[in-house]
Amino acid sequence: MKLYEYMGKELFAEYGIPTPRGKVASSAAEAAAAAEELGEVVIKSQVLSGKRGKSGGIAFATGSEEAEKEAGRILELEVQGMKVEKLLVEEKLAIEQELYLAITVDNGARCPVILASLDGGMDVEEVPEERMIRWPLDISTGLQPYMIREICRLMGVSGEMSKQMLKLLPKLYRLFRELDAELVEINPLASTPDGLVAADAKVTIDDDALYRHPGLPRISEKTALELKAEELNLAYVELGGDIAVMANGAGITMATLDMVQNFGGTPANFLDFGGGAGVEKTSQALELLLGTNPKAILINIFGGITRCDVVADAFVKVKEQGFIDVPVSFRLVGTNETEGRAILERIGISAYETMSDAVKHAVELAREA
Amino acid sequence: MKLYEYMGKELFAEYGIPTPRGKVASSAAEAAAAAEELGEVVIKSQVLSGKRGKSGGIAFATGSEEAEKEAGRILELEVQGMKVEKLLVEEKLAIEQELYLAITVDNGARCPVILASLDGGMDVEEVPEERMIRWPLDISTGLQPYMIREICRLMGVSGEMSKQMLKLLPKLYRLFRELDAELVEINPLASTPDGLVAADAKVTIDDDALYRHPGLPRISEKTALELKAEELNLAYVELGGDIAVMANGAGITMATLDMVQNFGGTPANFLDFGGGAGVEKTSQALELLLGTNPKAILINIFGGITRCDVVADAFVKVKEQGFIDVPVSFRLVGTNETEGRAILERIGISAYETMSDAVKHAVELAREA
Amino acid sequence: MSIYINEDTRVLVQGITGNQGSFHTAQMLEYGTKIVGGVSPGKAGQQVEGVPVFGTVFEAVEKVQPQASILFIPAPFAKDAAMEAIDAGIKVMVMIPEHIPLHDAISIMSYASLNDVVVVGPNTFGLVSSGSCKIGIMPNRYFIPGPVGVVSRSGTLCYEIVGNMTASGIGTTTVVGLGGDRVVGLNFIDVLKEFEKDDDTEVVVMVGEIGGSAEEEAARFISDEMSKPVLAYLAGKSAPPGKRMGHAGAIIERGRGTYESKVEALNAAGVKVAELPSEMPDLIKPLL
Amino acid sequence: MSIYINEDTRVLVQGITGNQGSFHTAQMLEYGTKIVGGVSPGKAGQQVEGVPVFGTVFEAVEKVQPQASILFIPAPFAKDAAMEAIDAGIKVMVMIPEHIPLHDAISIMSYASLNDVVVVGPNTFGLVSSGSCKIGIMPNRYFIPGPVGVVSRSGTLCYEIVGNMTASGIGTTTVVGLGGDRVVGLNFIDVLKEFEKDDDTEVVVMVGEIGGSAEEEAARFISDEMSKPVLAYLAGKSAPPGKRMGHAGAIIERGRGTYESKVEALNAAGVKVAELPSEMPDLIKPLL
Repeated sequence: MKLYEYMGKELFAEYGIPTPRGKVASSAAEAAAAAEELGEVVIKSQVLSGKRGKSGGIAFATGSEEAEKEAGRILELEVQGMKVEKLLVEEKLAIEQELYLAITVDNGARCPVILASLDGGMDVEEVPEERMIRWPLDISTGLQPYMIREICRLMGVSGEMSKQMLKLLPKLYRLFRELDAELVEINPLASTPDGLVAADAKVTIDDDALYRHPGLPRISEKTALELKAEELNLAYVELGGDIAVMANGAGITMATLDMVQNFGGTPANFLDFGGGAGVEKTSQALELLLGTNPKAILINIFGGITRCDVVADAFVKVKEQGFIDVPVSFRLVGTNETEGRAILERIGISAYETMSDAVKHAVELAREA
Repeated sequence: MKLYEYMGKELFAEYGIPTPRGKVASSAAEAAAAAEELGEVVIKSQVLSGKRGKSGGIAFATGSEEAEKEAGRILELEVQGMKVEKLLVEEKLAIEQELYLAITVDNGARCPVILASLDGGMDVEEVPEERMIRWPLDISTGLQPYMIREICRLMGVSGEMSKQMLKLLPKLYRLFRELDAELVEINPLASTPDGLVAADAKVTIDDDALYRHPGLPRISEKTALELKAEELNLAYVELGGDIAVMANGAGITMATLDMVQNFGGTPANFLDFGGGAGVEKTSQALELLLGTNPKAILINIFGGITRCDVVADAFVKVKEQGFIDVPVSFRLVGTNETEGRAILERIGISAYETMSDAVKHAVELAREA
Repeated sequence: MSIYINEDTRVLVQGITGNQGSFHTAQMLEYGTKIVGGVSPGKAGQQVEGVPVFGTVFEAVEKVQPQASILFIPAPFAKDAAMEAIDAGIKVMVMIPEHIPLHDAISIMSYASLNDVVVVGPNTFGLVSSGSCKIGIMPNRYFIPGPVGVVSRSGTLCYEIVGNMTASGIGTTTVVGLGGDRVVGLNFIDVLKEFEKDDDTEVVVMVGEIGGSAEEEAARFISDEMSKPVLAYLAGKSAPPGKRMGHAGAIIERGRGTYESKVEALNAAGVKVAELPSEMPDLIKPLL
Repeated sequence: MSIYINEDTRVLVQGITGNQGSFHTAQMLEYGTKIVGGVSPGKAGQQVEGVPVFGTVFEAVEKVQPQASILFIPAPFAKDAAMEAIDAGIKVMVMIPEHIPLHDAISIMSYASLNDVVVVGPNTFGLVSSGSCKIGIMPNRYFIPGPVGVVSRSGTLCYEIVGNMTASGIGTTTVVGLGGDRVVGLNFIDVLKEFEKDDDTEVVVMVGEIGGSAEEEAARFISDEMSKPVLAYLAGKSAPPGKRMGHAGAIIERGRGTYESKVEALNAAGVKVAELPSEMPDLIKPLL
């Protein structure tokens, strides 16, 4: 779960990481009031995209009049397809140097990694490897002061700035660990006459650990249907085609979509209803499928932890309630396959044995519709 | 640093470990008031000795009158040579079973160890080995719930009691770690109809880590001179003899005492003024030595990190101020020995080369005095 | 010969009294797996499918000496159960649960690697030494002995491919599901190494997907160290970039881990990549 | 042959710019120790006694490849410095500081044993391979080469005994100070094992004290595993029970660790215990 910049900065402030003075504004008037108080300000659209600057979503202003005008303009913007609903109005920092600092997880090494560079800012992805310090951390040892001293040396940071890093980095690591973050990123970490200040904040919390953090806000980038899917704990993405696809397992769902395209069809969605779903969850997944008004439905079940009879049962129940009015191509093999097939036969559906046959049939059904 | 029971219980309460309802009393009247409120009570002398029960320092009372009488009696007691200044007046628990639970450090294994037994109470030291569960902990892994389940199984604890252990033990471990404890001990851990309750509390904090815990009280079992030594960061113990002994290093100080006894003398004290002491600390140590009014002083210096010239210098300074009016036997070898000897020569003292000669001379001096 | 496990491997089921635990205990027993015990705190003394239930892994280790363990434990408690298994001396651990918090997974992997424990998963279907020992949740009938080693990032897709192979009469030596989470135990290279050493394995099939760089790294290893032929299938060719698709590992980051980059790397290492899962048997046959 | 260190050991001094650090750097250089660098955060680029100072241990390892390290670091910062040395690849670490918090010592030992690092101390005078390499703070002139290995729990008392030996013309192979704290790295048995293997060591002298059970455990090891003659001196015969005497290890707990129990255990293992430090040379001579 990505957090908005202003939320990230609230967390930073809670953990004692220096942030600029600032206010959240939802209207041009609020932005003007903030600028009145703060003087020279930067006004930043609060969206989850990384390309705010290039999309015109960031502006500088002096005085409340200019702030009001710029805020009004930004509140009309869509940044990478996302409407701007909030602004962060902050004092303009006297930035002497832009550093980069982040903690994330190195999947391959299976551990947290600190990324740090003297060359922060917009083009941080282009920083040459030797100037981007990577420091893997063993969580049982944690982040120790000596590591920060060495990171500073490798970065080329010394004196007062290294003293500030010694204070700042443990706080950032504590936030990363305590809040189950996947990513905490400060870019730029601004070196100012008053010391290091987090000029931006990107914090991503692990969705699977949200239950441990009831105090955190819940933020979503999803469409209404995707949100409903999330409520149902289903992995769902809209894709815009006309064949609604449902399968059990992310890999086979992707492979099903690939095969639909391979045979000339266009998938309406990605819907992985996971392993071991019961009747209720399966029904809910089916109802979700119908939300995109597809021309055909393709159900691809290879039962392992998922039982074929449960899926067939759920399908029959939803069908009998009259919800399913588009043709269906069903593939059903695996755990309790015989029972599942028998259930479908009762309402006149004979399931395919192979994925290819089922996908081909679905593409035909959509073409004929 | 040992904490009084009531302090340990205050910490327990802070960490969410159940303790009996109770009040601290400094007078019989206060004890009576507490009993008025608590009903049937136990009155416990707050001393640092473990033998309170056997010394009459614990009493039960029903009603404020009896409480006042017993409290008055206990406040007159000396428990193992320590005056009783405070009482803890607590509700009498309905104890069904007395368990034992402690966390301390296993020096040999270099790690914390949990000690747990179903057979707590007065005779816990006699519990057979197989009924006293020892669970060593790697601090990088910490205390995990599964360990507690296994400890419970080994103890023979199950059901509701094991659920309570799962809640209680992590709190005790957190206290142990966060407060730099050398020992946290609950004996007995009382099983009552309301669950497990810490009927007693022994908490010892690592002296060397006290600087990290400015919020903790400072408690001392020491005599006035020992307290002064502590202030000066010197290891000092009074022993009652007539030869004041000072050496650098605990081992050699002990060996010096051993040798004094071996040659028929009686040491007045143990004073290890440590390695690398400067002039000021050495002077203070010398002044401390005179506090026991010895018949002779024995100074045994084998300079390593300690420099002979520094010790000689300090000695001369104190001597010249006229404080040292008893005869001195000096042994001085090691780092900067030549310089040290020269300094002593100037006031007419020729230091011995060997420890044996110096000790023999000191014993003679004391005998002649 | 076999890798990681064999017909003598003594298996423990953690969370045996739950729905999934008891169902798959029956399935594994039917497959022939030597299940020697189960664990379920507070239910010591019970039996599930004739298997004795213990209160802790330590107790099970003391009484029935398991070497491997499979976890059917809800995500919030999986870390504790995994660390218990490691601490108690289990040497191969299969973690079925999904949605284990990332930081918990990191803790588990750190502790496992310290103790030289092989971790399969989490969010895996497990692993099976075909015909002798299944520690997982995959449907029994598709996993028949044969000369092909299979290692997969995804579950059902792997059944699909192994199912196609089985239908064509091609069996497997060992099938390993790496697990779909961001942080998992075994990776492609670990398993490829074992297959390279395993005398019974003649051909290796990799089932990958978009996201991450595991397939690219495997390609480098194959090109440098593997003498046996390797085939692959990759899911996600049609996936729109940047959308999250259930597996955290399927997020395409910074242009790395695309379908194209993986195919290119694998082809360069001499690995043929099947366009459809159903093509796999025909690609395998000429290599046997 | 020698144990732990030898004339080629490259030594780093952590905290080299402090009073003790610079003084003992000079002393060690005078003894012949190969000091290749020092560390003092914020003072990189300086020199102490001609030795280059680096900002971190990692930098020192990169530039001058030390194998051993000696710490002159105030207690509150000792844990960090020790962990840095271990992480940076130092293999023998001598910890001079006293008053290191107990929980810090535990952390250090746990991390050191994970990384197979030999820790001498804390609260030790160090160790010396006589005549070739001194990593410690003991006075140079008493440590001359010879056939006796010495291992001691206390510092100055060890100088006393070695000084007596030196005065009688008896030199040492290696002298190891275990350190006076409750939790230390090397123990008697670790060092006895090395002396048993060391061809140059003919006799071993143990200097123990009351408290703890290290001497009793050593006695068992000597009786079971040692072929070389071992002699001992124990401090604390006259100590009143239960009083704390500077060394936490010298607290007599529950009647264990008394002077009598140690003498008895050692005698039973064939170890002669000297009554006075000055008797040691006469006990050694017949054994050479």
